[in-house]
Amino acid sequence: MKTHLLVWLSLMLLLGLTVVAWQYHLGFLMALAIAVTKAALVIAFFMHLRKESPLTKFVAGAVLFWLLILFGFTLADYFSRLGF
Amino acid sequence: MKIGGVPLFPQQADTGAAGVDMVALVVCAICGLLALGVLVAVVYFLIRYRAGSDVNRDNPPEGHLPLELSWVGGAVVLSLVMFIFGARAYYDLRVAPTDSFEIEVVGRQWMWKIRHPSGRREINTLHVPLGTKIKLKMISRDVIHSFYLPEFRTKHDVLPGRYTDLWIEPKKLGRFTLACSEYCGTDHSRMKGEVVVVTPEEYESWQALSPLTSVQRGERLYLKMACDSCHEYQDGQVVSGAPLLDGIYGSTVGLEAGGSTKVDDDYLRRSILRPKAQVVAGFQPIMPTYEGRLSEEELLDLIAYIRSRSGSTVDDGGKK
Amino acid sequence: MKDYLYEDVSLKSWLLTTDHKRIGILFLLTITFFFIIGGVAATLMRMELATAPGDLVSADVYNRLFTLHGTVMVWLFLIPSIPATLGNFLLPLMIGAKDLAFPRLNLLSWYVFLFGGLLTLWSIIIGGVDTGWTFYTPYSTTYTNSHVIMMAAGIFIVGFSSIFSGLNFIVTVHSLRAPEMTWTRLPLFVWTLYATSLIMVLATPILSVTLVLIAAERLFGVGIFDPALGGDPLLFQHLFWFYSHPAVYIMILPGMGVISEILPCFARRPIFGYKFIAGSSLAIAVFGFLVWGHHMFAAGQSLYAGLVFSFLSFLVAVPSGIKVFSWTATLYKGSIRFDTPMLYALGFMGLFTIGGLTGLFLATLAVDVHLTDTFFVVAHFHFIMVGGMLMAYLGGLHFWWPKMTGKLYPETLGRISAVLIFLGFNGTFLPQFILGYLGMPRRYYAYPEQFEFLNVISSAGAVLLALGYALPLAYFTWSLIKGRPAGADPWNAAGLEWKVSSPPPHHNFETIPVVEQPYRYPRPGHE
Amino acid sequence: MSSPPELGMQFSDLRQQKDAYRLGAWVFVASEIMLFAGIFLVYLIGRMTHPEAFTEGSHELNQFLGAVNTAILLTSSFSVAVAVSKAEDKKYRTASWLLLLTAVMGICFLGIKAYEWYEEYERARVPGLNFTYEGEHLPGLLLFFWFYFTSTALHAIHVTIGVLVNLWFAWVCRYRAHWVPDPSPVVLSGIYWHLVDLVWIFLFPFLYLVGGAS
Repeated sequence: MKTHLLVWLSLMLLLGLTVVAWQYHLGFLMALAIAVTKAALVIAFFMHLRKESPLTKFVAGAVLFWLLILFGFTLADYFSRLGF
Repeated sequence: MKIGGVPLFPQQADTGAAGVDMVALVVCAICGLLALGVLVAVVYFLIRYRAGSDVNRDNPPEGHLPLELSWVGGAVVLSLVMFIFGARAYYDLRVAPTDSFEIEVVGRQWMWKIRHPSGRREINTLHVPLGTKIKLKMISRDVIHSFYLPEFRTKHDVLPGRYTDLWIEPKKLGRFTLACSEYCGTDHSRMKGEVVVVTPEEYESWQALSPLTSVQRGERLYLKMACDSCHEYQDGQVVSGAPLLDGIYGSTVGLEAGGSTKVDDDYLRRSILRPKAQVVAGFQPIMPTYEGRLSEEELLDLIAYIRSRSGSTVDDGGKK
Repeated sequence: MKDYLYEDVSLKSWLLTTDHKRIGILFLLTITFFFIIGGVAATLMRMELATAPGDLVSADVYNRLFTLHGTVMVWLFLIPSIPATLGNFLLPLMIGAKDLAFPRLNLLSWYVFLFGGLLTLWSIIIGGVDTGWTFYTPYSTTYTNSHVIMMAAGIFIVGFSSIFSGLNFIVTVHSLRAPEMTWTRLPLFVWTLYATSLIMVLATPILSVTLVLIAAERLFGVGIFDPALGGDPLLFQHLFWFYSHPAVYIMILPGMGVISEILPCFARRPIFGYKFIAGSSLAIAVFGFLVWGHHMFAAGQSLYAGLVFSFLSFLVAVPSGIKVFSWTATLYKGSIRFDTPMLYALGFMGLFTIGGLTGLFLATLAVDVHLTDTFFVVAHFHFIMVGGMLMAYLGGLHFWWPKMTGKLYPETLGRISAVLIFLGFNGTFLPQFILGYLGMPRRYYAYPEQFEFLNVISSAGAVLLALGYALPLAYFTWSLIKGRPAGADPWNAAGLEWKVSSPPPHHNFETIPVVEQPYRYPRPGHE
Repeated sequence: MSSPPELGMQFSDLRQQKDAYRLGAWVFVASEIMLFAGIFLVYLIGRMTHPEAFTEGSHELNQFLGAVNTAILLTSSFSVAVAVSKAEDKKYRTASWLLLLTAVMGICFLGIKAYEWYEEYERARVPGLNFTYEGEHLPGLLLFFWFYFTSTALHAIHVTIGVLVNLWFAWVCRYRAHWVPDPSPVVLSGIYWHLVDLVWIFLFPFLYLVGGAS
């Protein structure tokens, strides 16, 4: 309960941070960083990944790996082709 | 070697074709050896160890780490060999030499429209001079097509909305196949034509029968669309806040939104069609869009003209 | 105690069954139906191609035929073929479980599949689709007038069936193994099903998104993939192949698993290199995701992306090589019998080897530029999917038919069908390699005169092939009525599935079975 | 030995069943994440090709309501997390109230979302329905709004399912607690609700905020 409350508070804080950053031109990477932090908090504490079995952690890790493949390779083509 | 009256290897009409065939042969040799090895081993084992034969079957191995690992290692090494051969030839195939002569190709359902630098146009036939490095700059008006020259051992997809290219260097006189190899609708299999390789002299005289060059057509269009009302100076001053076009081609410009880009054909194309997407640093996004107001052919003309103002006659990808 | 087939014979008991074995049978019937439809389309295409000019059907009809053939065969036959039938039937039996982890989800998977499949068929009945199974944009989104949305919806739904099965298999393998069934005792078929499920769960959602985007472009006039509306057609290809290349491994991995079961049984010796075969299945599933760009070497992706994808494509060939090597070594010092399943397995080895090695031509950048989108590619992937997967599927069906039905099929006819299919297949597809190198593009319904001779051979081979497929259909049906009873273990095989009676009882195992090392051949006390 | 009624015949004990459910839920989450990842990838590439149009599109959205909705979802995630831990402690009454609270917050979220959609409809920004725009960023803006509607609609479908599931378990925990002697199903519905939250954590900044205030 106490952990949950703390996590909830930090989530709200991060939400506030995004909105404040938005006032001062929120960059893409900044938005991504905050969102990833929030997601990590939710996954680790609300979804109890921290306390889950190694197998579940492995599943979570696998998704991360596959996301990297999907984004990494596709964006690599775009960056090397269009030079953004 | 022929099969059913057809040669097993298509003719090599391009200077690069022998190289591609060579790589194919290397791969073929490696794969052939591997396949043969497997075949011989399997057949030998099948005969020798058929049920009921009188042979020693003591202690069949259930694994052999060194053998497995050396097989893995061998496979990786062979793969590397094939990769390197293929990659080198691919690089040569894909990257056009900067001094090549440029012909434009516009694909549409279901024909190839071709325009030579002199302005002469043709449909489904491509005349090219022997022994010249030729770069085909290609774009599609509708769906994806693929410009395939089997005797030149090369092809590349022709995309709508973006220039792609293909380069060849004919080494044989004659008529060769041109086909569309990316499925493009009903008459996909009829979207084909011929490449006619002629001597440079013949090509010159053939080309001379043309009204206007693309640069000339582009200049007319440039004036007609009144591009000069913004993109010009007066008394050394920019008239109305538009970048000067002289010398811009091939340079790298900073962008208003941050970052920079190289001014190449695709950038020019985007800037004409959607000028506000990538505004050059220091300018206002005031240029109107020309989306839907210019045909692909007209765009090619305009770009050819803008390039000519930087002294560039071919799309050299901005490498000067 | 009654077996699963006769426990309750009412139609309702079949339609509401949660028994993995019955669901496997339901899938078997359904995909056989789809296979026949896809096969008829293929026959018509080969008939059209027997002569150079387009004289049998019109260009539009031909384009609809190859779309129908590709779509039905890929999504409604090959992808569910081994996993949903043999996999469903055998996975719990092989690991000593009473059922899959989620039996109702399993039944739902079949209904979803049936519904999606019928929707796909409906799109064909109302006029068909002419985009090819690849749905390349902007043709599929802007230019064609055919029923793309309906077909996309059908495949979208079928995708969920795939995801459900994959999820079910993964969980079952992890949590329902019998106590002594350790990972290193797991049958290799289970390993490949596991690897396949990973791909199904992780790749299929991307296909779903892509199909939604296609439908949306057509419905709402948005141009995610259409450059005329500010989109990019290559993005479609990236997304499509992110699913569809790994999907090729959905279509071959389970086949490899079946072969790994059949070979040791008929060579009467333990399999060679168990750990390497098991590991290479996982390696294929992972590496399979890293190579999709090799479908786009001549499509306009960046030069550097091409180099990376080519390199990785060579690496994905290595684990397949490990398997072929280990299978070959499994024959060494065996005592080889040539029953029907073994003939199919040997045919698989030959055809898969050729299919795999010709893949290296296509991984080699410069050669691929010449060969891509030609008949060489057609021949290559048919060697993998038909020469490989279909041979394995039929081999597996012959191997486990006695287990599934309790009946034996006529052995001689079985051997004839295996040989016929092998010969017919080679007759059909070997000439296409040459056609491809000569420069005959794919998806041509009329082609230049000079290619006619090879096309005639190919069409003649297809006749043999069709005969070869008709045979099992006939004698399997016959065996249901007249076949001799099989007994629990007609092949004298190792593996838990052979320890229960044929057909197996409703809940598979009365007590938790005793697990031994896999592939204990020769079977002590049986030889 | 007779097995407890809630044990599926395919499982040998409750622990095994619980593990299977957990793993199943996570694999399902993995699959869902890939689904949304596909849409994000397309969004990213759209943004790269039409940066100005996407920024303009985000300016047209209602940031205030978006932020409120984010706060609601984050809070609901909190309440469901507490509900799950209460259920695990067999405090089903409290859990029931918390699940009900979560469902109510989900409904609020949907209501606000519907109001936003209505706003955009009024401004003629719904592709395929009434999208009209004459300005400079035409193809890009259309793409942006298409993403906006597709991703928020897909998300809203997930929220709706989540609300129904939460209501169901609120009812079960209140009146039929003996159906869930093992709290696994509640845990699973919690995991699903967190997934809904996770997706929104990414959707909100990328649709509404990136590029900064106008």
